[in-house]
Amino acid sequence: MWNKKLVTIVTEKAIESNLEDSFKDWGIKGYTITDARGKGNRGVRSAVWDQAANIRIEVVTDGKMAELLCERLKAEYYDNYAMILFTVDVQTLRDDKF
Amino acid sequence: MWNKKLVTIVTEKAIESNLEDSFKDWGIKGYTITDARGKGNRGVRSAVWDQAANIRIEVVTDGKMAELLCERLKAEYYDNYAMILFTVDVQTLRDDKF
Amino acid sequence: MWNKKLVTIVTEKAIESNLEDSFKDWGIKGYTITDARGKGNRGVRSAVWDQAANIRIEVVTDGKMAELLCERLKAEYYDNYAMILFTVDVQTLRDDKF
Amino acid sequence: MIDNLLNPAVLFFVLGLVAGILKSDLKVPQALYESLSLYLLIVIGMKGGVELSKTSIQSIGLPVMGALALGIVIPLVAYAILKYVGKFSVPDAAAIAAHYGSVSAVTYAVCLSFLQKMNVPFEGFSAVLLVTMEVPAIVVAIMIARLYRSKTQALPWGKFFHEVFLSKSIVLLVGGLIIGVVVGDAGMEPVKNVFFDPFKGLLAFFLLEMGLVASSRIKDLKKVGVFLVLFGIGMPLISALIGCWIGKFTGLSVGGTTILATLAASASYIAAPAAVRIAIPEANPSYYLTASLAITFPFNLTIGLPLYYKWAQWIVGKAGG
Amino acid sequence: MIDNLLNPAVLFFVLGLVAGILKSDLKVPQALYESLSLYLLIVIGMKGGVELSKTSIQSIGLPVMGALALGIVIPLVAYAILKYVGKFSVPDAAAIAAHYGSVSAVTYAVCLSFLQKMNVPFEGFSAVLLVTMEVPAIVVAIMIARLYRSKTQALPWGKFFHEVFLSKSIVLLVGGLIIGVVVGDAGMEPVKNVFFDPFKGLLAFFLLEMGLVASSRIKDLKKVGVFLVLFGIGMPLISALIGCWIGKFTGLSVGGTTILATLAASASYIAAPAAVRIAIPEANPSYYLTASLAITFPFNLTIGLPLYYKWAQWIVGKAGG
Amino acid sequence: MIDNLLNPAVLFFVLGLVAGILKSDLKVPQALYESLSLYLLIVIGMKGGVELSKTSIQSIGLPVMGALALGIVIPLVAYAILKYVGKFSVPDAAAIAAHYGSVSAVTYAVCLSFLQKMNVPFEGFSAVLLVTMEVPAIVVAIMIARLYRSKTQALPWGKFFHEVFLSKSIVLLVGGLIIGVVVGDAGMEPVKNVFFDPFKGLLAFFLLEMGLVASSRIKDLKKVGVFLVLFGIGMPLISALIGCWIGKFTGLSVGGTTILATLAASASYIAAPAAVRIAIPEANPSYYLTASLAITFPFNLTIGLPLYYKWAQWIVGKAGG
Ligand SMILES: Nc1ncnc2c1ncn2[C@@H]1O[C@H](COP(=O)(O)O)[C@@H](O)[C@H]1O
Ligand SMILES: Nc1ncnc2c1ncn2[C@@H]1O[C@H](COP(=O)(O)O)[C@@H](O)[C@H]1O
Ligand SMILES: Nc1ncnc2c1ncn2[C@@H]1O[C@H](COP(=O)(O)O)[C@@H](O)[C@H]1O
Ligand code: NA
Ligand code: NA
Ligand code: NA
Repeated sequence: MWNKKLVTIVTEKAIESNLEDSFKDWGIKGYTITDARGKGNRGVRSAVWDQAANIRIEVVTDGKMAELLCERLKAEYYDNYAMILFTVDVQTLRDDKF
Repeated sequence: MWNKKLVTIVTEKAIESNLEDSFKDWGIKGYTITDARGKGNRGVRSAVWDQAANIRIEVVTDGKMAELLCERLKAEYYDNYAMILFTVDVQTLRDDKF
Repeated sequence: MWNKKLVTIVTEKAIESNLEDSFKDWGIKGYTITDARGKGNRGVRSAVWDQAANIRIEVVTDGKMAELLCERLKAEYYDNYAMILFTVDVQTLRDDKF
Repeated sequence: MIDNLLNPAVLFFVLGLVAGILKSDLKVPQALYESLSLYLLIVIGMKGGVELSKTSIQSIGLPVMGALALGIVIPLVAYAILKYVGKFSVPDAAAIAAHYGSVSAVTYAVCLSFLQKMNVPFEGFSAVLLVTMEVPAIVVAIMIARLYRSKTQALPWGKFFHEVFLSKSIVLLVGGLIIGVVVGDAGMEPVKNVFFDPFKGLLAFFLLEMGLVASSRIKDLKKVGVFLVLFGIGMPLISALIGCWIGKFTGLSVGGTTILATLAASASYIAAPAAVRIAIPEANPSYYLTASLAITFPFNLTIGLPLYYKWAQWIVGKAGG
Repeated sequence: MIDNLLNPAVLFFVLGLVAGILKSDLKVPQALYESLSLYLLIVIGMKGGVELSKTSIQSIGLPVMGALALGIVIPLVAYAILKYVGKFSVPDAAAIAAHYGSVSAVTYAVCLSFLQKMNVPFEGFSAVLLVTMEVPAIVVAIMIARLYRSKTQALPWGKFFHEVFLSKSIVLLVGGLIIGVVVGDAGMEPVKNVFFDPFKGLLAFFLLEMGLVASSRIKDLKKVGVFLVLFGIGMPLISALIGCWIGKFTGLSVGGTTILATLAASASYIAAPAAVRIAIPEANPSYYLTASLAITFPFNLTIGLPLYYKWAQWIVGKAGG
Repeated sequence: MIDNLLNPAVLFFVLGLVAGILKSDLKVPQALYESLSLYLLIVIGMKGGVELSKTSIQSIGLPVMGALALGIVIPLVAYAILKYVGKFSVPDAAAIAAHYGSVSAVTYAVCLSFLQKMNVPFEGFSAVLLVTMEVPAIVVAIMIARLYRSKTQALPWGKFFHEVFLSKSIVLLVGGLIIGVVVGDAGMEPVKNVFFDPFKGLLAFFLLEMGLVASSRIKDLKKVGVFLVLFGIGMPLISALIGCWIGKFTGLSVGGTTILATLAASASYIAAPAAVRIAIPEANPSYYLTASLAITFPFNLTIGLPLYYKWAQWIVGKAGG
């Protein structure tokens, strides 16, 4: 098993396609998205319509890219969007894949 | 990066709003919910209608609050509801947020 | 709290019921499934219809079973299906449950 | 009776049931299930409201009192049977009693279709009876469960009443009722082809999904035991009989009495499960969901309805004759 | 005016609003909300296209220019008021201005129902005016926001135009318009009972959900302040007045002028929020969503529409008399 | 032929396709896609059942045998072409063959609309042909793939047959068929306005979504290569021709022959992909999904249908003359 980082991001659905473009630019090879709702500093986001919906994105990648990803998200999105992220150490079956 | 705890809870959708009230009472500042289905001791929960649907709740918080949360959930919900929870160490970008 | 393993699998929705059968055969007692979309080696899977949809499966179990699960999934599904998996150490409230 | 079994609604239910039992991969998107449920509830309310706006309200008082009485008596009877004959625990007995005292809007809708097909007239305010019977039994049953509770953990009654009276089925039924009364027949004209004409077809479609849901409980039939299966058939008969007599004494027509008996016989599967899961958490959902959905609902749909109509004819007809 | 308030559409909106405010657990599946939204947009386009195919296109040029002018003038006026009277920050003022310059297809649809009910004829190309006014104001407002920006982070205009012009509301409206023109009245016949007949009913159903969505913003009313509440009522009045005059000068009938005024008065809640969230990220969504959905939309629906019709009668009627 | 292209159904497909290719953010909720799919399948079954109940069953035997033969011959022909001309691997060739041997219910529905519009009569039991052809080709193709398999990992045939024969499309078609036969024309009356009248409109709506789905495969056209594109056009022509002759020899009318040819020419996109992904996992879904959805489906919808009708006229007409 290989040691990798899992970066989980919870943010507004409104910026989903923008994030996908950013990921492409930054060289992220894969990610997984699920629909979510929640509560945070910016209040309740109940997913009753698109403007109040969240998404939850997971990226499995190596330590360096994970760090880069966090920095860039913080720089470009944190000020203006409802967003949180957290990272955790994970083990994967393949090394070169992530 | 700051060390925090991620508490993940999988339980019945039927008690979603009750849990949200409990979280408020307990001082939980934020959480993320996704719809889920699954299988466990209480059989298959296939999400075919509300009474057979699960939710998956994530709470990022500090170690003390995480412990408290686990204890309270165990005391108030474990006996009567389909519920599991697990905690994991995560790193976040902001300290005071969680 | 008890130390367990969380195995997270992201794969094609098309094989959901097959995986459930496999889990049963392998003695997995519980799992949680959420609908997902994503991108990986096999391109974008946008969940616009069943054949392009992903699921995200979580299994909390002990270290031995986690290892076995990973091996078997690799042997039986990795070659032919869009699938990734990763494991992480988690703490649970009950020991015998997982 | 065979005729009642071979209509699209019942056949759709059977199709869903069979598909589920045979483990077909047929699935109804949860969003469709919820959308149709929402549609049916608000339309039942609206239809009722339009009828109500055409009815003289004089005669409504007594039947509503009768419905209320049913909503209090049935859960008590059901509880007694479950507790003392069936030997169920207090929470389980109370939880099941809540379901049988409350009502199923879908069964009500099928009953109206049935009466219309037979050209049996009925009171215009029948939807008011449906609304009246939704909540009381749930409150009664929960009070029983609380009474016997050893741990004196207080139920937050304020929060509980808020949840029960503002539950989606009540909001949709009452909201629809008010809209129906306010708008009336003429105002409904431009939206009739959405809210009234497709009702029967969408009801049939919904029953496909209910069949699937019911099938997911079929495998629990063994677990719940023979007594509950018998209860799931016997209790609606008892309730319907009481309903028929109350219908007679409150002056309802044969049609109205059939409706009241059907309401009495029907078991809730929207409002009651949601409320009971929160307020009587110790009760095992397998019992009440299986009894309500997999036994009583199909029983009423097929054998119950024509039977209650027969009874109403006998009981009310005799009185009239 | 009371009559306008007591139609099913408005009552459904109120029901959703009340259910939301009272914290009922009534929820509309997001998939239903999106499905109905999709249906309404494409049908508005198709209806417009069919009408367009029956209309002489001669007289269309001037009104379209007028609509375009509205799409440029309104966001400028709105911006000035918000910035200099309301003391909003540049991004917030521009973001709100984008919403009031753009249009609400649902308000447009309710306006058509209103005119049809009153038997007021209107131009067959009115859907073209709707499409014309969707985008310009968004572009104008975003240019303002960019102009004042301190950090000179370039907006990728190419990508931006792609997103705005291929946003789902534009694709559905324009796609529907083209299909309507190509297929025409006769070709639409076999699908009429899906795309045309149920329109009013489904619009009412959609308004139930909009009421729920609006209710989720009601609690922000306090946060956004008195000025924005006043703006949410005053701005549509100003826009409608300008719209009436432009209607008159571009030769529209009383019906067409009412439509143009309503479009001017309406605030976008599909295209604008999506575009603005990306292009003016610093703007606080609470302001523009609350103003558009919780203040201006219900105001137009109830008081605005009949008022704009009155105004159109005065202004265009005078000219004609 | 142009006339066939300018109907709402085709135009909706094109709109979805164009929106997808231009990367609009237009998305159809998956729940809507699945709900409509479910509706269309069960209604196709029900319509077929009602027709069947009015048809003398005498003449049904031969055409069903013909349909069965088609279901066995087509996958063999397709496999041979793909393997020996196209140089595809065994699993890929078998997987694609399964799709072309099985059928597309939506193409069938569009074919019926086409014939009705042209006032061409056809056999009342045509839905039985559709059901007959759904499964056999899938079984044949999977047997081929298994035959050539090096690893002798056994396919659990019991489980496999269960999955194929109880797949949602079979359950809905056969279930609908039975309901249609049992209920008959008269019994369907009260639910007609849900199950029959809106069919064409909802089919058009569904095609919007299929356009979007197809567009997501367009970018794979390059990857799959020129041969598969040619196959996606040539194979339906071959199958339709065989279908026409079998139609003639089994005594079908021109209308019935057009339907059989269309079924033969159509490629499955519900039952086959689901079964093949499990039973021939080594096959690359890009090949069969792209060929079936992005090439053959639109080809049949636009050029194929009128062509097969012409052929049926020639071939069956000659016989009759
Ligand atoms: N402590 C937390 N734990 C888990 N999820 C959170 C937490 N705080 C915020 N979120 C999620 O992140 C979204 C945006 O957070 P915020 O920017 O704080 O409003 C919320 O809607 C939640 O879904
Ligand atoms: N071992 C497990 N791993 C992951 N999820 C589980 C596990 N056991 C139970 N669950 C989830 O928790 C829900 C309730 O579990 P239970 O109370 O055991 O029925 C199930 O429906 C599953 O979604
Ligand atoms: N690096 C990654 N991080 C998170 N999810 C991934 C990653 N790579 C792939 N996935 C998910 O796994 C699915 C299958 O991956 P693949 O087999 O690489 O196409 C994708 O559709 C994604 O949902
Ligand atoms: Na009852
Ligand atoms: Na406007
Ligand atoms: Na075929």
